[in-house]
Formats: sequence, C-alpha cells, structure tokens
Amino acid sequence: MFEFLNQPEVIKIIVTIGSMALFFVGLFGLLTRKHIIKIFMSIAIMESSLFLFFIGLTFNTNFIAPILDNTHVNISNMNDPIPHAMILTAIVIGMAVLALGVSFAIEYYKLTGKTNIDEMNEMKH
Amino acid sequence: MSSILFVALPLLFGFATPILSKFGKDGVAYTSMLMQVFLLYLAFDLLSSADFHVEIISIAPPLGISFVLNKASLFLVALFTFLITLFSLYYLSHRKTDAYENETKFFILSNMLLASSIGLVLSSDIFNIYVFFEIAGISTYILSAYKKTPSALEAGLKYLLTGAVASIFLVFAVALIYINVGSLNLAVISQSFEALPYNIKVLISILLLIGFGFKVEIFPLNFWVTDVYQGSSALVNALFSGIIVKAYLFVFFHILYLFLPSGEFSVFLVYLGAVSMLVAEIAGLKQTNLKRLFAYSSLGQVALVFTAFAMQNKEGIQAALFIVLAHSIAKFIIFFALTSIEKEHKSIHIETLKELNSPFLRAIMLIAMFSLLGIPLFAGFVGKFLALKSFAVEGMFVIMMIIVIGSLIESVYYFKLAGYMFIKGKKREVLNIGSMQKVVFVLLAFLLIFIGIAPFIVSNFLGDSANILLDAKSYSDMMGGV
Amino acid sequence: MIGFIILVTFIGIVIVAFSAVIQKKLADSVILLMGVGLGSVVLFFIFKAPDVALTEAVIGSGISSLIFLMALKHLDEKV
Amino acid sequence: MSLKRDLPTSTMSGFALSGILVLTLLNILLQNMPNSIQTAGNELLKLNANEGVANAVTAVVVYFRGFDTLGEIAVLFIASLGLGLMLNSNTKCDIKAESNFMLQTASRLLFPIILLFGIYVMIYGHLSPGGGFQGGVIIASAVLLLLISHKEFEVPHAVIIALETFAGVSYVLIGLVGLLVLDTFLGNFLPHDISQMGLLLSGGIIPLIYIIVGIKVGSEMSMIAQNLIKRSNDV
Repeated sequence: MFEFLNQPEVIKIIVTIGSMALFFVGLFGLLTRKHIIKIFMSIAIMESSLFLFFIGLTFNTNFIAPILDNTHVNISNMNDPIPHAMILTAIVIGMAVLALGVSFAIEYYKLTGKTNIDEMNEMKH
Repeated sequence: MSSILFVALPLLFGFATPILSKFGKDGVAYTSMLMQVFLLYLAFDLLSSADFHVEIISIAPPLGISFVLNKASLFLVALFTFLITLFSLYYLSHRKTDAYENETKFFILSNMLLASSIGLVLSSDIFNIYVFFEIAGISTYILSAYKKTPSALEAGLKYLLTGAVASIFLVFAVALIYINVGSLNLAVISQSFEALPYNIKVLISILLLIGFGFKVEIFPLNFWVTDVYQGSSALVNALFSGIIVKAYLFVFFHILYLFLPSGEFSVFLVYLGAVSMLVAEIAGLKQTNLKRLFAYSSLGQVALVFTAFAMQNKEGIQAALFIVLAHSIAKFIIFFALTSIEKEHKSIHIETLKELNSPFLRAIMLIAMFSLLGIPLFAGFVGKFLALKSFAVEGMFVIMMIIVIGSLIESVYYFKLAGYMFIKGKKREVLNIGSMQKVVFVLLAFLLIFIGIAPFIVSNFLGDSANILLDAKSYSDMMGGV
Repeated sequence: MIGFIILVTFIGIVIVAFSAVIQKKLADSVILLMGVGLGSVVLFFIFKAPDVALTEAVIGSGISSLIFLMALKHLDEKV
Repeated sequence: MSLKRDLPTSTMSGFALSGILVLTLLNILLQNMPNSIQTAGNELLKLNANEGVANAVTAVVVYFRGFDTLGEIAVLFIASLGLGLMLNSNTKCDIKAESNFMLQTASRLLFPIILLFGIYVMIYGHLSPGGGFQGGVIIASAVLLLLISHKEFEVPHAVIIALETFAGVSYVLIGLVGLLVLDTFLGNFLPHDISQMGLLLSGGIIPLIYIIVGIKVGSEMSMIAQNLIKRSNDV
C-alpha cells in the first residue's frame, strides 16, 4: 500500500512539505517567542530545515553515498557530493554564530538581568 | 604577487597572534600595521599594472572557486585597504590614552573584517560569498559588542540576530540556485538564470534581496542599524559605515547585474532606495545623540548609493561608485572626530559640538560635512550631481524629486551642526589631537577636496568599472568561456 | 519503504520542533531540540549523506545542546 | 496547557503571518519541482577519480572547495575568540552539582575511548565518512566529559593555544606553498596517484589538511566548552 511513496517525485514532495513545515515552526518561534534562548533555538530549527530541504531535493534514491571503496565502483551512480560539502560548512558556521550569540546573551543577562527581547532597550532613554 | 594574499595574510596573522605577541607588548599592533601597508602596496600595484585576470584557487573555475580581478573590484579593494591602514594609523595614536584592554583581539578582528570584505568583493562563487558574508558578519558582531557595556552588548545581540536571519535567507537562495542551476559559479548561473521558470526567478531574487537587504540597510530591514551605531564605539562605526556596508552593496548589485542583466526588478529597487533615503533623512531630523544622527545620515547616503546602483546603467553605477568613495572618506573623518570628542568630553550630545574647543577638529569636520552635503568643490557634490544626472537622463523625475527633498532635509541638520561650529559661547578645555591623528585627518580632508576639485582623474576610471560591472558576457568570458 | 520512513520522520520532527518552541520550561525545549537533531540525523542517513549525518549528530544535536544548556545554567533558569 | 489562555493575540498573528508566508513559498516550490539536472558534482566526481581520495565529500570539502573550509575555520576561530572575550569576566560560577565518585570513574574510563574514536574519525576522514570537523568535535566532547565530571579539571591553556596556533598557521602555510609550487592557492603539491586509493597516505595534502582542521576544531571547541562551563578568567 505504501509503494507509491517510493517514487522519486513523491519523495521530493514529502521532503519539500516537511522541511517547509519545519521552516514554518522556526519562523513562528522567531516572530512570537520573547526569551532570547528560544529565539536562538528557532533560528537553529530554521537552519536545520533548510539543510534537510537542500539535501532532500538533490539526492537520488537509487544512487549510493559518494564514498568509493577500493573496488572502484563506477562513478556514474553516485550522489552529488557538493551539497554535502556545503551543508557540512553551513552547520558548523551556524553553530559558531549561535555559540557567540549565546555568549552575548549571557553577558547581557549578567549586567542587566534581562532575557526578554522586548525589554532590551538600553538606548531609548 | 597573487590577490589571494589579501585573504591569506590577515588569516595568517590572525592565527599567529600568540606567536606575534611574544615580540613585546606592541608586537601584534606593529606587525598588523606592517601587513596592512604591504597589502596597500599590493592593491595599488595590481591597480596600476592593470593585469585583470582570474585568480584560481585549488582548481580552475566553473568547478572551483576563483577571484576575479577587474577595474570595479580592484577599485574597492584599494579603497578598503587604504581606509583600514588609516584606521590602524589613527588607532595606534589614539590608544596611548584609551586602548582597548585586550587589544590583540581588536587587531585580529579588524584584519578579518578587511579580509572578508575583500573576499566578498573578489569572489566568483556564490557559496564562497556566503562564507565571507559570515566572516564579515561575525567579526562585526564582536566589534560592536567590544566594550561589553549593556548598550554595546545589546547592539551586538541585535546585530547578530538580524545577521543570523539574513544568512538563513541567503542559504535558502544558494540552495534554490544550486537545485535549479546545478552550479555555484556566478558566470555559469548568470547564463542559465534566464531559462529558469519565472516563479523560481522571482523567489530567488526576493530571498537574495531579503538576505542582503538586512546588511545593505534598506528601508524595511534597517530598524536595527541606529541601535547598533549608538551602542558600539564611534571608532568601530567608522568601519561599519565606511567599509562593510559598501562591500555588501557592491556584492548584492554585482550578483543582480549578473543574474538579471535585463534589469527586470530595477524600477522596484530604485523606488525602494528612494523611499528608504527619504525615511532615513526624516527620522534623522530630531536626533540629539551625535552617533545616532550620523547613523541616520549614513542610512540616507547608503540608500542613495542603492538607488544609483539600482538604475542599472553606466551613469548610475558611476555615480554610485563615486558616492561610495566620497561617503566612506567623509564618514571616516566624522567618526574619527567623534572618537576624539567622546574620549575627551565623554558625551556625544549635540550640544557638546558647541563647546568643542579645537579649531583644527572643527575645520576638518566642516570639510567632511560640506562633502556629505554635496557643496560644490567637494567630492560629495560630484557624486550627487552624477546621481541626479543619471536619474534625469532616464527621465525618472519622481525619483529625482524624492532625492532632492531628502538632500534638503539632510542639509537642515547639517547646517544646524555647521552653525554650532561657529558659535562663540562657552568652550570646554582644549581638545588636543595627537600628531599622527592630525596627519590622518589632513590626508582624508585633502583627498575630499582634491577629488572634489579634480574629479576627472577618478570619474573615467569609475566609468569603465561601471561598464565592466554591467557586462555579464565579458565576466563569463574571463571565467574561461564557461 | 524509504518514502514511508521519510514521511514518518518528518511528521515526528515537525511535532517535536513545534512542542519545543511553545514549551514553557526551557530545559525541556532544549531536550526536544535534541530530538529534532536526532530526527534530522536519521533523515540525512536516509538521504545517503553519511558525512552530513555525522556532523549533524555531533554538532547539530551534540554541541548545540551543550551550548543551550550551559546558557540556561548561566541565565539562572529554573532547570 | 489550555490553548486559549496561553496563546495571546500576538502569537496568533505571528502564527497566521508565518503560515501565509510559508504557504505561498510552498506552492511556488511545489509547482516548480526541479527535475534531476546535470550538476557540477558529477564532473567533480570524475575529477576526484585521479585525486586518489576515497571519500569524495572530503575531497570536495578540503581540496576542490578548500577555500570555503579555510573561511569556515576563520569563522570558528573568531567565534571562539569572541566567546573568550565575552565570557572571561571574573564571576566564576561553576557547576553546583557535586559530581559523585561513580561519575568521575566512569568519565575517566570513557575519556580515552572517546578520544581514540575522535582521532580515528579525524585521521580516516578521507577514507570513511567523517573528518576534521566531526573528529575535532568528538575530541572536544571527550574533553567536555572531563570538564563536567571533574570540578578541578582545567583545559591545559598553554597546550591548547599552542596546538591551535600551530594548526592555523600550518593550514595557511600549506595554502601558500601550493601557491608557490603550483601557482594556485591550496594546490595539491604532494604526490597523490590513483594506485593507493584506499591507503592511509593517499590523496596528497587532503588528509594532512583535514588532520590540521581536526586539531584546530578540537582545541577551539574545548576552549568554547571550557569558557561556557567554567567561565575561566583568561584566554
């Protein structure tokens, strides 16, 4: 009964809908949550949804992972390694920026005791 | 010497700081100053020898990453290196009294900012542009939160949040481009971008506009700019408005000209730029904090450059590049002066300008303000004149009118400030400026006047770079006829 | 079979992510975020991207959760 | 959790706004599903055949797009520098939970195993999935285990800074040597012929760079972990 799910087009549709739903959750969290750590979490969710969307749309079900073992399997049925390289770099960059943002939030909390993004207005007065 | 050194050397010095700091307390400061002077020599050597070529990194273009050296990008590389060298020169003399406590990090960050803005300008690979987008972003976040006061930390936090959201939209655009085009090289994408379905083209353009819009400070997306300027120190504001915004502006329009040579969305962008200039100028009227006031003036000028770039014709781009040159130099003078005022008088309220007791600084600030205003005989005038001419040539009189109104509003608060300069009233104690700082101020002011009086030496060079930017065909031929 | 697993994992990830966002206690939402990381590791593995799956496992759900939990400790949140 | 009381109007409007945005996004994407096209990846796979590296993703990350990885290492370096700058205020607040005996012996047992696994993932990066980033972070998680369980354990500051500096400087120097020898930055100047595809020393500078990346990522992540956990007072 679930055979029709295995066709590549159906998988691409499932991946698009699923990752856009995750993007929606992240965007919703970004727009409505007030706590600074929650906002960083929503950004992390948005990022991982994009990575799933990107790899999900560029992979071919009946190709193998881009790792040649020493039997020199022919290169024609291998998945495209460039998206993997890009996502690998983007995950590490996303984590580095989040770590820095969290350290700003910690230092700001130590000085002012605020974690709610709406209360953060040192400049208004 | 290859142009990769612009990125490799700052990274090398950044990674090697623990070794450099073994050579005495000023080891890092003087070595990084030396390196910046060498990069300046390299930039002018490349510019004068005019060997415009593609610099290959690890493998040849369409597959590999490469730096494209042409007139437009080398002009910006030379401008950025020149400004960063003056920035370090000013900081070296400024720090005698007000050094940052861990100063080596300050030098690493300003070097990384230089490397990433040059990488943004030269790179020919869209994911590589994203990586430099992040390096530039992350070093500006730390620079803005450097003083660790509550307002500086809030500025850094807001800057980081908008930067993270901007990079999400940029990754989405890069992902969509790779899924539909199959390559990351700008030349290959620009050739097959026309053939994409219309919806996808619109979606990718919108995502790129939002992604770069935050950083290019366009109207709906520049809510965070004035808080960041007010929170961070005036010295770092010079870097923000002088170097990093110009790099993002150049990359956004470089990509736009390559992807949409026919200029489908240029009318919308022109109106967006004009509106954001008007809004920025109006908002700037009632400001009393000097840093916030000059932040709004930067927003206005950057929006004018955005409008001129969005015209997508030779005159528009020539005017935009001219304003980039004039605005960066003038803003460096203004923010350096604000740093000295802030250090001495501890307050940057508008009234402190009345009591400023340094005729030298008042004269220099007057020159910078006249140039920003567009008074003839100063560099700013030539830029604004060329911009207005390009709007008139295209027959966009509504835009011309909006820009003229914006400039009038801007002149209201600039004349108010200039008036404060001549008021005789109570003066504070004399503000003494270091000799090295005086050299930097005089050099920048001389440049403003010299370019203002003799614009022809620069304008035909900028005219050729405008043509090169518009010509997507020659870009892909340079990339090896991809 | 692959399509079915992808569908179920995606549904699971979206539900866990939504509950992580609207959760009141922050420590629980960090743990739910680890669940999202785990789900995306499974998906990357199905998408035949072992390198990305390993990176997502180690960095996406490993070190990021450390960073968030340590942040909660410094922000004196009721863990 | 009664939905009515807990979701004020601002949340509902946020929900509706992001819902509309994503739905328009979704129908644009669903209408233009990309058919599989000839991507640059296939040519890179053919090119990789003569680079002698089994893991094609590692070849792309380190060699074909090595400049991205250098940029990415710079991002991580600046992030750990920023973290050290931000979090070194002297208010030391260590973990209040007293770590009992069992945790300490277990972590002392586990530390070498995780460390070994991290080093394996790092060194075999060009043969099996894994590599510099993953291996480095696994090593950092081993260090993290000790940081949590032993209160008095401090990451050996001088060793970490020396490792980090050595790794960063040698990465850029390898790039510059490639520039001198092959006139292309990060060029593969070491011999890397096809015959030793599966062997450890295949692939020229690729495994070398990935090990250097692993050392740098490992030392930086342990500095970040230390700053977050112990908020030590200097970096």
